[in-house]
Amino acid sequence: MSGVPRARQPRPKGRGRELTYWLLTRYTALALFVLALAHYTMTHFVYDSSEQTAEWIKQVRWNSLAVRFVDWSMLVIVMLHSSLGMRTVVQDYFKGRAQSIVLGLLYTLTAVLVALGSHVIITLPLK
Amino acid sequence: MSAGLRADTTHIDVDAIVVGAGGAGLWAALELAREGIPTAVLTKLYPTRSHTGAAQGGVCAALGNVEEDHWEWHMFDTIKGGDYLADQDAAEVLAREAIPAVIELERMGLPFNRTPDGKIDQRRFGGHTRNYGEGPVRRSCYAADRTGHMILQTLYQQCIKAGVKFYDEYHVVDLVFEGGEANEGGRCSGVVGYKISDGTMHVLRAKAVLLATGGYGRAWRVTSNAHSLTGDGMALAWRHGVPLQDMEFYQFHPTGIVGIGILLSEAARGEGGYLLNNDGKRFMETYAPKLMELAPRDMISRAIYQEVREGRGIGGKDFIHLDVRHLGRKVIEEKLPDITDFARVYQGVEPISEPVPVQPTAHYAMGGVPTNLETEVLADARGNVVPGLFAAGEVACVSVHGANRLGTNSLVDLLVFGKRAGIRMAQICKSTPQPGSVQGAERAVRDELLALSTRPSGVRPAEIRRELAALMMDNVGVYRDEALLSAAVKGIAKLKGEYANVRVEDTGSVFNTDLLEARELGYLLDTAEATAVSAYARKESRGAHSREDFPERDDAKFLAHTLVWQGAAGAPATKLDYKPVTITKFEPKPRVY
Amino acid sequence: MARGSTLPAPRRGLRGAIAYRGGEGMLAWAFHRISGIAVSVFLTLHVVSIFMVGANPEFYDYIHLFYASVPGKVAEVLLGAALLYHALNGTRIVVMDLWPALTAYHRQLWRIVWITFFTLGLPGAYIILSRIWETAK
Amino acid sequence: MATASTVELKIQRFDPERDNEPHWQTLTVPVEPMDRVLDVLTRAKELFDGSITFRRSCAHGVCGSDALLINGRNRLACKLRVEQLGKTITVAPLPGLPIVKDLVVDMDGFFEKYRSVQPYLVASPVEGSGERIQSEEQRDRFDDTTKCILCAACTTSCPSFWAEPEYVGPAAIVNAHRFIFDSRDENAEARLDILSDEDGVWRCRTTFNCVEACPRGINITKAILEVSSAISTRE
Ligand SMILES: Cc1cc2nc3c(=O)[nH]c(=O)nc-3n(C[C@H](O)[C@H](O)[C@H](O)COP(=O)(O)OP(=O)(O)OC[C@H]3O[C@@H](n4cnc5c(N)ncnc54)[C@H](O)[C@@H]3O)c2cc1C
Ligand code: HEM
Ligand code: SF4
Ligand code: F3S
Ligand code: FES
Repeated sequence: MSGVPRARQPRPKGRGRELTYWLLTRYTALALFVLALAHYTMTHFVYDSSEQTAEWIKQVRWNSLAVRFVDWSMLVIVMLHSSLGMRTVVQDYFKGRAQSIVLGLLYTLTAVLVALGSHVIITLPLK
Repeated sequence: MSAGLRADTTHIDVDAIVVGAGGAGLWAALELAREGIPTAVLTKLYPTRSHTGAAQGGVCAALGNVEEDHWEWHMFDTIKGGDYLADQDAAEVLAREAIPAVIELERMGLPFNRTPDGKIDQRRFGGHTRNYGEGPVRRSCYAADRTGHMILQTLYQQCIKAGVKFYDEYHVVDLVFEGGEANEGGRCSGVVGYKISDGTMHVLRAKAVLLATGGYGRAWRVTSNAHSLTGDGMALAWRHGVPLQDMEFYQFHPTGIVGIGILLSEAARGEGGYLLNNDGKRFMETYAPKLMELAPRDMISRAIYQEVREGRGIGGKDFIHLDVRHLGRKVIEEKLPDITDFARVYQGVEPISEPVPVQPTAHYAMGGVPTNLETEVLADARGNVVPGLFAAGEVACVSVHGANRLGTNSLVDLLVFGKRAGIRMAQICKSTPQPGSVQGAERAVRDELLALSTRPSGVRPAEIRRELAALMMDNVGVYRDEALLSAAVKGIAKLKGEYANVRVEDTGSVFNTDLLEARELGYLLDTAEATAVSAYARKESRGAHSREDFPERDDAKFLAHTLVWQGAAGAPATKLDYKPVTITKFEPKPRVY
Repeated sequence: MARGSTLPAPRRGLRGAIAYRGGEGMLAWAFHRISGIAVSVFLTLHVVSIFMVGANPEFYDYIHLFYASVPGKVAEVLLGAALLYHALNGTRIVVMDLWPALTAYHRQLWRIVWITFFTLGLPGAYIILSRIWETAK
Repeated sequence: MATASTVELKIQRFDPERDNEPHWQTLTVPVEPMDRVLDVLTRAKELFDGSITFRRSCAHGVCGSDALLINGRNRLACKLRVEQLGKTITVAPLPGLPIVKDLVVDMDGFFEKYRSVQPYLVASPVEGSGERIQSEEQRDRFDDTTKCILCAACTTSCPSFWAEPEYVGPAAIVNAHRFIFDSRDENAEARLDILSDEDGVWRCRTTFNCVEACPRGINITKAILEVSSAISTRE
């Protein structure tokens, strides 16, 4: 945009932050379009979901570092996306203190889930 | 306390008061803000709801951006269009100052349509000609067909920027005078405002009060005017002894939507639209062979009536066709989008493939509160001013429009004289002491409002309003004569008698529109009376005032402005006076196009 | 206008959304939100259960028996439907973000979402549901 | 079409001096062929109950006074023909704003938001006596958003606004857009800053209710997304 800004008002709280969230939602969405749909296709069409036992995951699927890396990226991306999405939902339907509490819960849950997921992907020994 | 009012009254002191936030009021407020004058703008509507926003066509200024043009030509057209009743010094100011006013609007951000080289584009408009009447000229500056909307928005935006103080949805119900009424040498020292949202009274005191309340088209049944155009400023001034000038000159716009009066702008004809009678003939050939559809409005309205009378209305009925089909879809949709939309929404007619049925609609008051070139309100025919009181816009009569206003010249009027009002008021505010405070200034109007809602029984205002509108339409319309007008004067007197007994149903104090509409009906009755009385007395035909019993213009007797005063204590108006027309450059000639 | 607390609360939030007769755009949004929430809820359970692959494989296998059941297959299809709609409509949103002029065709884009949804979704649902008969054999 | 027909008019009533909650009133009102909802409301007020309260002025869709929730959608009462609605007409105030009385809502907050985006041209003074030069294309760039009449139909139809009344809303964004994309304006940065606030453009969920409600046919969502992308692509 051209020119010198004038008559600027002291303001915007959180300038830039909302933009970042907005962009992140979109970038992660595009990544998920590939990752999540591919993931669903793999787990539900290529293989039968009911056949994918814990043993099978250990022996076959996660027996490759590359697959583990892809799955872990997906975990991070989807958690980012869904927590940003749920944040909007929470902001819309909870107000005031309730909103802060529910948002707190949401972020905690997100952190816990990322931790759990990462833990299993990293610590499970390669066969 | 209820009954439409609350007991408490708020007192506010400012330097200047602007009543009305249409184009005229806003520009005045802007000038006052620039001069740093503490100003209050009171408006019964949110400013952006003012009827200036409805103006479609454009605003004329001899910029000469697309072809040769001179302000002298514009001045001449204005005077000739006004059938030589316009004051020529005023018309000169109008035509000259239109140019810087339009440029200034552009600089304020108004999105004018542009020429290929990026200047303000201009198009033709009725009655605007090159070289003193040789043929149409491109003089109207426009922003699609929402020029008025853009003027209103742009001025309001600049007022926000300048920090103008608005009192939105305050209905001004009275003017305050000190030292007697206007006809007794009194000075206007403030206004009484009624806050619509809670029914409280506010007395504002100031050194200068501007009336910019617009017109009173709602006195007629078929009108292009907003419901809120009820002549408030004119009636309030009249009640305080200010005369009203040239009220018999009320313009009927030729192309209103049949039945409801919504306006299809002259831009449709400016772009090349035809008017057709039942035989499919461009009947303006008979009446104005040179300008055809771009002849002034009064002529076209009369031509339509004539066609209808002689049985050439569409299907023998009382309307004719506006035809734009030959302009093609592109021009219609791009240059005339609003008009196209109106025809589709309100008539179910598709202008691209069908002609649009139209009839004349009550549109614009050439008359109003008399002022001098500085917008100071005049108390009499000798030019004595009413101290502290100003008027600009449609409410005022300077007079630039004479007996008939040319298209676009009203917007020019708002800009030029709205600005002048602000400048003059700022000067007055700087050189005048604050008037004394008047105790109980709101008492009289409070009693009147209370009476409306506390009478044990009475007539509904709606019935009187309907009768008045019909009476004005039938008797004080495009064609008039002695019998019609004397019936109108009597009819209005009878309605005024009934009005003394109206009773509103809503007795609440929050947003009581029932009460305010009843109050507005009172204003309409006053302006209608002034119109009928002035029309009855003018025994000639000139501009928009067409007497069948006196079909000729009579310069010997009537090259003069009418002034009419309100009758004392509710009696009918009988005091009239005439004031000579100022003639500077152009001697009156027969008006042919 | 400080009007105090005597005024009735304006219709807001969910109640407003349900009463208003929105068009396709509002439906598209409502579905997007519902599907997003649904997938998020599933995701939470999904991550917890995957964690069990390391922590408690028996428990993981026990939970996963559900996938073999008939309700399990139906739930799988519903999950797929939610994800597919959300993904397609999400793409519609991103496309409009990138080319705002396409907002003029938001209805057409939504129609494309549904066409794609059914062309991909119906065969997919068939494949998953058909396993019910296969395992029954 | 039959002339002597009637409609059932269901009006949401609320008198702050009497009622605690809004309630409904149903009236059978005579209608004429080309009647609009505003005509029906006016007739109901004139014939049956003078206390029925609503705003109106121009009566032809250019002033923005009478945006109302009519049969579940935000519409201008003066621009909606009765024959488009069927036998029952349900009229309520614009959703999401405090009710003053009957169909009248408190618009102060709405205008406050409008003012918050600095809706006025900010430009350095020009030299000479002429106008600024602007090409036809440059003017076309923001033509659509100059049409706004500030009726509030859009903002009050927006689910994000109902959910978060602090959301600046489509109408304010439209009016910011009108200046951000005006080649003559020099204040775009400040407006973009304001609109990148958490209650700015990001609250839009592309619901298109605003576009459907807009009596001026403005493509509001497009304007909003153009602002979003102007914010996200600036240096
Ligand atoms: C449909 C239509 C189209 C038109 N097209 C054109 C055109 O193309 N070109 C042209 O030159 N002219 C045109 N005109 C004429 C022109 O628009 C008007 O004459 C002009 O806009 C009047 O402006 P104003 O500032 O005097 O008053 P308005 O814009 O009418 O404003 C009146 C103001 O006064 C306020 N007010 C009134 N009474 C009170 C009260 N009692 N207390 C407080 N406030 C009050 C109102 O709230 C409002 O703000 C058109 C008119 C109409 C009706
Ligand atoms: C598969 C590809 C996906 C795409 C293309 C996608 C796209 C999007 C987009 C663009 C938004 C923003 C909508 C807006 O701002 O109006 C969004 C919101 C959301 N997404 Fe996704 N998403 C995808 C997957 C997921 C997944 C896997 C989840 C859950 C785990 C999810 C949960 C959400 C939630 C909860 C929202 C918020 C909804 C709302 O605000 O109404 N999304 N998605
Ligand atoms: S954008 Fe349209 S709906 Fe919104 S306020 Fe402006 S005119 Fe009304
Ligand atoms: S309705 Fe609201 S969500 Fe966006 S598209 Fe319009 S602003
Ligand atoms: S009354 Fe002006 S928009 Fe309806």
